[in-house]
Amino acid sequence: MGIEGKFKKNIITTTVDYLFNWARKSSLWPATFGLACCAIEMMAAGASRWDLDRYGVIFRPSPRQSDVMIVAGTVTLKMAPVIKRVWDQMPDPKWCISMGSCANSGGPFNSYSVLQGIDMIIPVDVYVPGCPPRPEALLYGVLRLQDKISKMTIAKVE
Amino acid sequence: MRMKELVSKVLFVDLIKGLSVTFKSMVSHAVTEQYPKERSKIYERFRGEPRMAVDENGKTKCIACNLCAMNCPVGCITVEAERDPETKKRVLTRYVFDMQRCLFCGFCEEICPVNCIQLTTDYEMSQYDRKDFVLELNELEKGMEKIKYKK
Amino acid sequence: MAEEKNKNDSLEKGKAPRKPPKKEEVNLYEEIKDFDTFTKVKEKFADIVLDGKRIREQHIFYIKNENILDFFKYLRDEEKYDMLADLTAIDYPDREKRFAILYNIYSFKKLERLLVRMDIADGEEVETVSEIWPSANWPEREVYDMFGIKFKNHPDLRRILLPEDWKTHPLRKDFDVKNRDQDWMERHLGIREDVNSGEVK
Amino acid sequence: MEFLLVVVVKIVIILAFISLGVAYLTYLERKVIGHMQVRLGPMRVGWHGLLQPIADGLKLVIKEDIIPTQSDKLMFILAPVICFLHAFLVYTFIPFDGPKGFWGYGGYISDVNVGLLFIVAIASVGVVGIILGGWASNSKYPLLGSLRSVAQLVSYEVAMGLAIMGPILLAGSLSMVDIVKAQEKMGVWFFVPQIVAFIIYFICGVAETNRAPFDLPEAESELVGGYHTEYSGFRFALYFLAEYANMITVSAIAATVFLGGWLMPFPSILGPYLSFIPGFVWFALKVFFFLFVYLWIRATFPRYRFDQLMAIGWKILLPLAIANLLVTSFIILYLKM
Repeated sequence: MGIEGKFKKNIITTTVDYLFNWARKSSLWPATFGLACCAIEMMAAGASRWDLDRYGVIFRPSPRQSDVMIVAGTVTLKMAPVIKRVWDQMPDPKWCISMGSCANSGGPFNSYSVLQGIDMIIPVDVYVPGCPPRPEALLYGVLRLQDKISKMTIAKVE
Repeated sequence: MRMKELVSKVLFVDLIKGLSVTFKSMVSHAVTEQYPKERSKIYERFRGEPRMAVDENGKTKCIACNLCAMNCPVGCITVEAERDPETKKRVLTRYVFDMQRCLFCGFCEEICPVNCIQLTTDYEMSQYDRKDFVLELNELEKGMEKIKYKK
Repeated sequence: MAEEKNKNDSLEKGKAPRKPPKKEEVNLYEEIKDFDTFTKVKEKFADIVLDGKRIREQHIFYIKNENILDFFKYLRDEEKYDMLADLTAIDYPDREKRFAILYNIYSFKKLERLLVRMDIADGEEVETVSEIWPSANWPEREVYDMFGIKFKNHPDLRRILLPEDWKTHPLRKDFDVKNRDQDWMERHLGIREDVNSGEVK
Repeated sequence: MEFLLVVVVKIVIILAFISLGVAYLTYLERKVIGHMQVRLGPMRVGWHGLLQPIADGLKLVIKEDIIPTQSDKLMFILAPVICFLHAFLVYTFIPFDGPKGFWGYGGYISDVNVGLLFIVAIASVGVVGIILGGWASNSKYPLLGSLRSVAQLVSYEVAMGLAIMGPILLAGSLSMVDIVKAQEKMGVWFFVPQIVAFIIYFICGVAETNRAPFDLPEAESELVGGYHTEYSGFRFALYFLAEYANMITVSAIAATVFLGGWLMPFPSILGPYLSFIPGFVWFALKVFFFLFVYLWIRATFPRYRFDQLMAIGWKILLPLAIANLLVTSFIILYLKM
């Protein structure tokens, strides 16, 4: 936006913050990015029983139109550059949810071909543990992310 | 037969059948659970957040036998113990459960001879930082700090 | 090296390294009898076919790495083994001929399975069978990827599972399974792990 | 002076209503399709998710706007604007109400004697935006998406144009208002005598607006996002709005040409009881019906293969439309003789 960090905290910035953060957290569009078994659980969260659409979360095919990246599953070293590229293609402000033990830390695969945690290459906002996490656990992660977003500000951080 | 097919094609019979199916499901009741408001029943054998049980005096039940650490397929449990010179028993000095790599396989729970470590049915474990997943004994006894969303 | 370290770890934690209970060794291998293909093959390719065994009603032919194309062509055309079900390799780091390549072939005419096993040394090249059975193309690439065995005249011998500029061959026994290729990671991801502590630089 | 003021006020009102309608059409889509998939759709943003489109829109506007370095920048910026502009320009000629509607000011911005032709022409210019957007992105998937879009547009535009020739023949005019008036005079809406044309028009309309089951230009499973893959932020929002505005356009034309526009159904029976309802309400109801059918179809049918799409367009719809036109004109000639 170009106005971040230029003003001190006052009534206008807090109001604008509230409005912007409300809009941002109410329409989190994740990039469709399933890597392994956690993706099945992610799909379940998007399907009828848990229905991510209730939160305004709809999966977008293109990273250019998405705000949050749900890294669901084992990140192999061969796939890691692709994830980094998809992450770089996403427009700011963007967030990342790391879903499942494999994406958090490599999980059981402490081996030659698996990246030990997605936070080595991209910044992660919310870690959702589980192997795989229940759909509710992912929804809880989304709620935690919404909490985090609602604390964002365009004012100067002191 | 071909005449019948043609007629049904011209009159969009199949398409109308399909449309009626979707319309019926539209007016039927949705199966969605509104998660923070309503929670589906979690079955007892679901394996979620780890917890260490305490006895009636509030002391840990753990006897530091190290079985859970040996049985863990990913090695996420660390048990440190000392031998008490008087009673000749092993006393737990430090117990760390690193939940980052945990598979929630339940082997530690199964092998525990005193039913100390348990995997509860709690699944809300998301954190902002990876360090929060390394749980010490007191955190394991209390349970992780978490926000309960109501609505 | 890695094993030693693990041993030390377990001793420190007060664990005793466990030994598996000893089993009585049973020799499951039998001599082949009444197997028509074997007698024919033994006659025709006497210089290639070294031996034949039978294990759990499964025939194994042991062959040498010479003119194997004729041998396999004969198996396919005359003996009607028309499908290559699998092609894989085994690594025995102590042996002089280090790798064993296994051809698992199947006949839909006879409903019979046949294993052909070939021992080769490190660095030895093997003739590709992908012209005889096209399904050998990818398994051969996989064997090349995982063991570093090169196949002569293969139409497209690239790595199939690992990235193309990967250096090591992970299914060799002397490869440390936790050894992530740090140079590759630095080149493609811009990170470098500390091998001991696992921290990222 | 008063005339100018009236027109400006009408433009503002119609623009505001259409923009809001387009935004809430996305909400309607998510709700309707959600319920068809036995889930709920947006629930948590406002009461039953009613503020969802506003949140989406605001978020898209304050999002970073990416222009790829390898793209043709001028075209990249221009393309969504073209698409958006032409989608909204069409509403100039659509009669929301009769000449006596809008409390005597006339329920349309302007009524020209080539209205329908102009609408069809303008609606087809919108595709230039899609082509330019796909081409200017300088990326594989948008290019493929826009190519498909062109092929689809070319093959369906013809059948669509021929399909609306039937009602034009019956009405004897290209003016949207006159077509509705002809239906009033005839006593029967044109979808009854022109049922074939009506069905062809609707199928072509679905294809024309790139909606399921003809959404090949933006097939997510094959082409990422089709022509708008590289667009982010409010440029994507413009494309998004244009697509939904096109849906409303097609529905509005269908309602006007085939379903009697602002006319009341069964005026002889219902007339005495329901005459207090203004015409634009009937019009809105008809448009809403078409939009609902759009969403209904999207929730029901899978996507066509590309060759199937072409086969339907050229082998079935086009000959049928021509036959319909011929039969209609012969009957009219016979009646006149």
